[in-house]
Amino acid sequence: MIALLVRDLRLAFRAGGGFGLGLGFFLILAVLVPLGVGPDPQVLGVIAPGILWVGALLACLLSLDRIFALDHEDGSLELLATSPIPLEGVVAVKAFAHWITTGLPLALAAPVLAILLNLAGPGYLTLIASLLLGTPALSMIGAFGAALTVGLKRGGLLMSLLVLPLYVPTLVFGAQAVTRAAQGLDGSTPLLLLAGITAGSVALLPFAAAFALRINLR
Amino acid sequence: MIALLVRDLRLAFRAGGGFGLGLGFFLILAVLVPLGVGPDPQVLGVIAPGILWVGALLACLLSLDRIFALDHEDGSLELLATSPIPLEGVVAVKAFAHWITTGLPLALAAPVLAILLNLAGPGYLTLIASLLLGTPALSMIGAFGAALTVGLKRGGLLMSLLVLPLYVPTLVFGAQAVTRAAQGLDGSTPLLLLAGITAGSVALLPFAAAFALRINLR
Amino acid sequence: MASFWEYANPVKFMRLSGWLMPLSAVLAAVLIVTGLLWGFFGTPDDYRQGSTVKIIFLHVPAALMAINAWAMMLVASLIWLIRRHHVSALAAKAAAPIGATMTLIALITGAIWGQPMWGTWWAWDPRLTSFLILFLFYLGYIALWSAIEDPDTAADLTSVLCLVGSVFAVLSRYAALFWNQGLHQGASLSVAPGTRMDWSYKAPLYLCMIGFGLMFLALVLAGTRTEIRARRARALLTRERVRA
Amino acid sequence: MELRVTDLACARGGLPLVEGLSFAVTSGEALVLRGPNGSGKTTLLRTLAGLQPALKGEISCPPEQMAYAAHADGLKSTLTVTENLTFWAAIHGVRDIEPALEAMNLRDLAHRQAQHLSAGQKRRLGLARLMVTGRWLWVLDEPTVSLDADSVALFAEVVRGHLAGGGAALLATHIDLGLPEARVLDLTPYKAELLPDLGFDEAFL
Amino acid sequence: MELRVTDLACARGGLPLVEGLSFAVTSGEALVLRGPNGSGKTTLLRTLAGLQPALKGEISCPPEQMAYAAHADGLKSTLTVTENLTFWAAIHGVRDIEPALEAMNLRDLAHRQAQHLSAGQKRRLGLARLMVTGRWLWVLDEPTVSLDADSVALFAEVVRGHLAGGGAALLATHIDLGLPEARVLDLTPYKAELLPDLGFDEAFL
Ligand code: HEM
Ligand SMILES: Nc1ncnc2c1ncn2[C@@H]1O[C@H](COP(=O)(O)OP(=O)(O)OP(=O)(O)O)[C@@H](O)[C@H]1O
Ligand SMILES: Nc1ncnc2c1ncn2[C@@H]1O[C@H](COP(=O)(O)OP(=O)(O)OP(=O)(O)O)[C@@H](O)[C@H]1O
Ligand SMILES: [Mg+2]
Ligand SMILES: [Mg+2]
Repeated sequence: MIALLVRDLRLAFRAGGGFGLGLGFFLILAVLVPLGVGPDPQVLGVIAPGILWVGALLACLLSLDRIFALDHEDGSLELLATSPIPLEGVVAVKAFAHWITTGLPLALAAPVLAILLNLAGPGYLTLIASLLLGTPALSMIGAFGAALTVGLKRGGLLMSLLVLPLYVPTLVFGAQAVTRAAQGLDGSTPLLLLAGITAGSVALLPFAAAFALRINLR
Repeated sequence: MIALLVRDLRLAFRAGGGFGLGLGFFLILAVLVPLGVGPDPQVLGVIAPGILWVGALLACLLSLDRIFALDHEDGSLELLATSPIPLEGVVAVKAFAHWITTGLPLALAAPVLAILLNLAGPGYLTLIASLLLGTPALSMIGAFGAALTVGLKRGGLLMSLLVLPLYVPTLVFGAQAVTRAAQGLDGSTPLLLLAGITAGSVALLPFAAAFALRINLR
Repeated sequence: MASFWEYANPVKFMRLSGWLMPLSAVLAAVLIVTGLLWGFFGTPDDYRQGSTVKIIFLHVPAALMAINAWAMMLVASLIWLIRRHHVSALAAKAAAPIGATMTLIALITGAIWGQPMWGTWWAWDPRLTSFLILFLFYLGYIALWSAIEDPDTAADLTSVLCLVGSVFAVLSRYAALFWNQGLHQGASLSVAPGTRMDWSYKAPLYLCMIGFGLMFLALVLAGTRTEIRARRARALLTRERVRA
Repeated sequence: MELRVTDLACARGGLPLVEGLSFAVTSGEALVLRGPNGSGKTTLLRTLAGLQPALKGEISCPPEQMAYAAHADGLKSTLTVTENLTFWAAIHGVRDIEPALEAMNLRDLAHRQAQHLSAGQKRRLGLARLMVTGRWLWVLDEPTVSLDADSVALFAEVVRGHLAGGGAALLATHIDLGLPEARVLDLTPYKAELLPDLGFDEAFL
Repeated sequence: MELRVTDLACARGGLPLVEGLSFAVTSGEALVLRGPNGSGKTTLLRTLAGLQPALKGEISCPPEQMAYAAHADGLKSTLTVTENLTFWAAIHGVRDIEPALEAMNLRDLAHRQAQHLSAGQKRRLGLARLMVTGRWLWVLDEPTVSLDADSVALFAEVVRGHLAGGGAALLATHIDLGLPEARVLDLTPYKAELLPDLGFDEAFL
């Protein structure tokens, strides 16, 4: 299992490995939105929490199809499925690797981009906390979506369509926590709910995803 | 050339072919942004033109790596490069196919999503016009970016980073046109500039892209 | 003794649905037509909302069926996953487009209603929002069915999606409530004291709701019959190809 | 140990391809599957490896005891030869990759990225993976494609070593494997006629 | 017509592989390239097909007269056999794909999607593409990989037909092509030693 994690991380960091894909996208969004919406700091401040969370979510979505698709194309997935590691473990490890290369950097980079979007002062800590709590759920849910669509050529859109509604609660609670904190209100309830979603997904979805993978391989 | 166009369109419309990838993403963004930003119709109305244009741009960006990457993986690109069609023609046709399957549906679907984002009444016509005028430039610029990064595994991020700055003028003029129209002002100057950008890219970029492809193949 | 599961046999199911489907279709047509005519011409205009209120006779039954269709798909998916009855999977497949259409009808009639009432076609009210999300769930489910060629694989995958999706649909509903306490009115037909709606509205509304329920049944049966015929054609073709 | 297959039938895309197949492979033995293109060799091997269900029949040996190598090699093009091999070794709880590198003559290429290998070198690496699985039965689909004569001989040597160590191998191929002593099984006579049991679809008839 | 190669040197990844190579192929002739794995056959064929520049030397025949077939087949997996073939025919201005379907025995598979073909059937389709290019010189990299004996014979027949019609062929392979009459060129003696001319990098020495 550790070998798999190490390999996935190594692949991500190798040239062209897609590390930073999510981060880059996040940055792009934070730059484009002010260009599109206009420079009014008032407006930007109001929409900042929402835009940052939407950006984080899209950044995850984009890097998702890489979780299994590449391994499927070059035949590694079949070999992994016939290896001694249980497929549930493979799914969990791959989702974890995805989180390390996408969710974690996003959470750490978010405060910098929040400055670009003029987020109000009290929101910063909650922003990091909510992303750290919420992105694991995004990776795990995404791994489930990727497992459902792995055999399909260009399953990208289909996966986005499947995963998107599943992401809604995470997005709402995450953005709400930051919005409330930025307004000086208490954001701990949505944070707790966020933690609940993450715990639930991490506990249950690997089984659903492994089931889907097994079906897709045959 | 027509055979190539027909093939690309057919591939896009085949199961899992990625037609609607951009459209789906556009829809997703229009639903997610209010969920993140909050339901206030006032705020939504102000940011609608910007968000819609950013959404269209990202939708193009996402489907871009498909322009050459798939053909490169299965060896078709090498065979096309050794075929009687000039590579410039290949690029132009592929960009056109990308526009038909991405830009055109985006322009047509935008008004519906504009309702979700509460765009002010006078903006609708200009929204369609600006997207129809601007998206061909997005496809053509994108094809150039895709040509630059075609050999690289997971060139996606690199391509986004390369293409993004090239997209900025299109985005700014497009969003400005719609914002002005929504406020009841005259939006024809940015529309004209948009048309200029499109004409320029369509005339010149196929050559640059074909050059990049030739280098990447060797 | 005939058990319920015997109807999971396609042949038995075809026989049963052969008469059940037209029967419920006719009943549904009668009930809906009566309900709508009564509702449109036999009820007084609302003192606040004028005649626009009458769209409720389409809006509410459609909304009801939109949710019930998903519930039915959930049950059918469970039956497929646990007992692997093919008719069950095909019924879930047939129900999805119908449920999606119902959701769309609820959304569109709501929008038509909202324009005079709230002065806008669309508002991000939690109820509307959760219905929009439900619509996305339907789209994803249908898309997954159509993207996979092998029917058993597709049935397995869509069933898992339906299970996981149901959990998240409920979560989304709470999230939407948390997000915005909206404009939309609450449950109007609650049996609790203080019911706000007059019987002159309720009676035709109930007719329409029962009618929509029967219509849903008829459509699902018809859809399932089509799917069964398609599978039969597939089996015959396979047999041909093996012979060839 | 033994792999015993009894009255096996398997299908691809809903179409039965092979039926009534029975054979056995015991320790120290290699069995070569032959048959024209499209006769179902790949399908059969995937079924044995547990990647798809059999239509009917018995397979005595669980997939956990087999090392499967498909048409695709399962290599990561941005990892080096050593990294690729170390990964699969770790997955199977094997420590030492040196014998495998040695046996498939990959020493000189050890630090080359997989994307910079020639077709035959990639294949050699794919085959070296088998040696680090520690599995008893090797199930190989056209293993010697793209290999030159020397590499085919190397491969035959490796297979013989595996057999001598109590292993067994099942190989599908059209070309020479350098293993004249192996038993050959032709799949042609087992081509599926109208199969009496069409699986679930039968219920719809 | 004739392909004449004079004192050719080519490199892969900045490393010279082949040097001092001269040969000629004329109408009606087939030349088989042999050489161990990694000796540069693929690199040489890509250079001839104009996909990468030569280090030095002359190639008399422009890439526009060659039909190149690589390790990968260039098939679209969601298109059917007919659609794939019609596309390449249209690209090369050829109308009729029937002879190609017939020659490679693809009639029965004409409406099957490429992703549902077996390895050998895919290869047959890849080779059928050559017949609709209308090109004079076929440049083929391991064309008979995965083919069974019957298909190899079909392929040999097709190549002979092409030669008889005034064409020529250059084939790299490790295995039997069914073309005993073809001339063979072994690349081993042309292995590049330290090449005197390092190209532009030389300026840095
Ligand atoms: C003044 C305007 C409206 C009134 C009086 C109204 C009334 C109702 C009523 C009575 C129900 C049934 C609730 C139940 O039985 O639980 C309902 C459900 C629903 N309405 Fe409306 N509606 C209005 C506007 C809208 C609009 C504008 C939309 C959407 C664009 C909409 C979408 C829905 C949806 C999706 C449902 C189903 C929700 C559920 O049952 O949970 N409605 N509406
Ligand atoms: N989805 C499908 N529908 C119908 N037939 C299919 C489908 N997928 C594969 N086939 C057919 O199944 C057969 C078995 O293919 P398989 O890959 O097992 O053959 P093989 O013996 O390995 O051939 P090769 O030697 O060419 O690799 C082929 O004839 C192929 O055309
Ligand atoms: N980027 C690179 N850096 C260094 N060496 C490379 C690079 N890319 C390829 N090579 C080497 O170049 C050689 C030539 O490879 P090529 O594919 O031409 O061989 P080949 O004769 O076709 O072999 P095969 O029979 O295995 O297909 C190989 O030894 C390969 O390892
Ligand atoms: Mg095979
Ligand atoms: Mg080669």
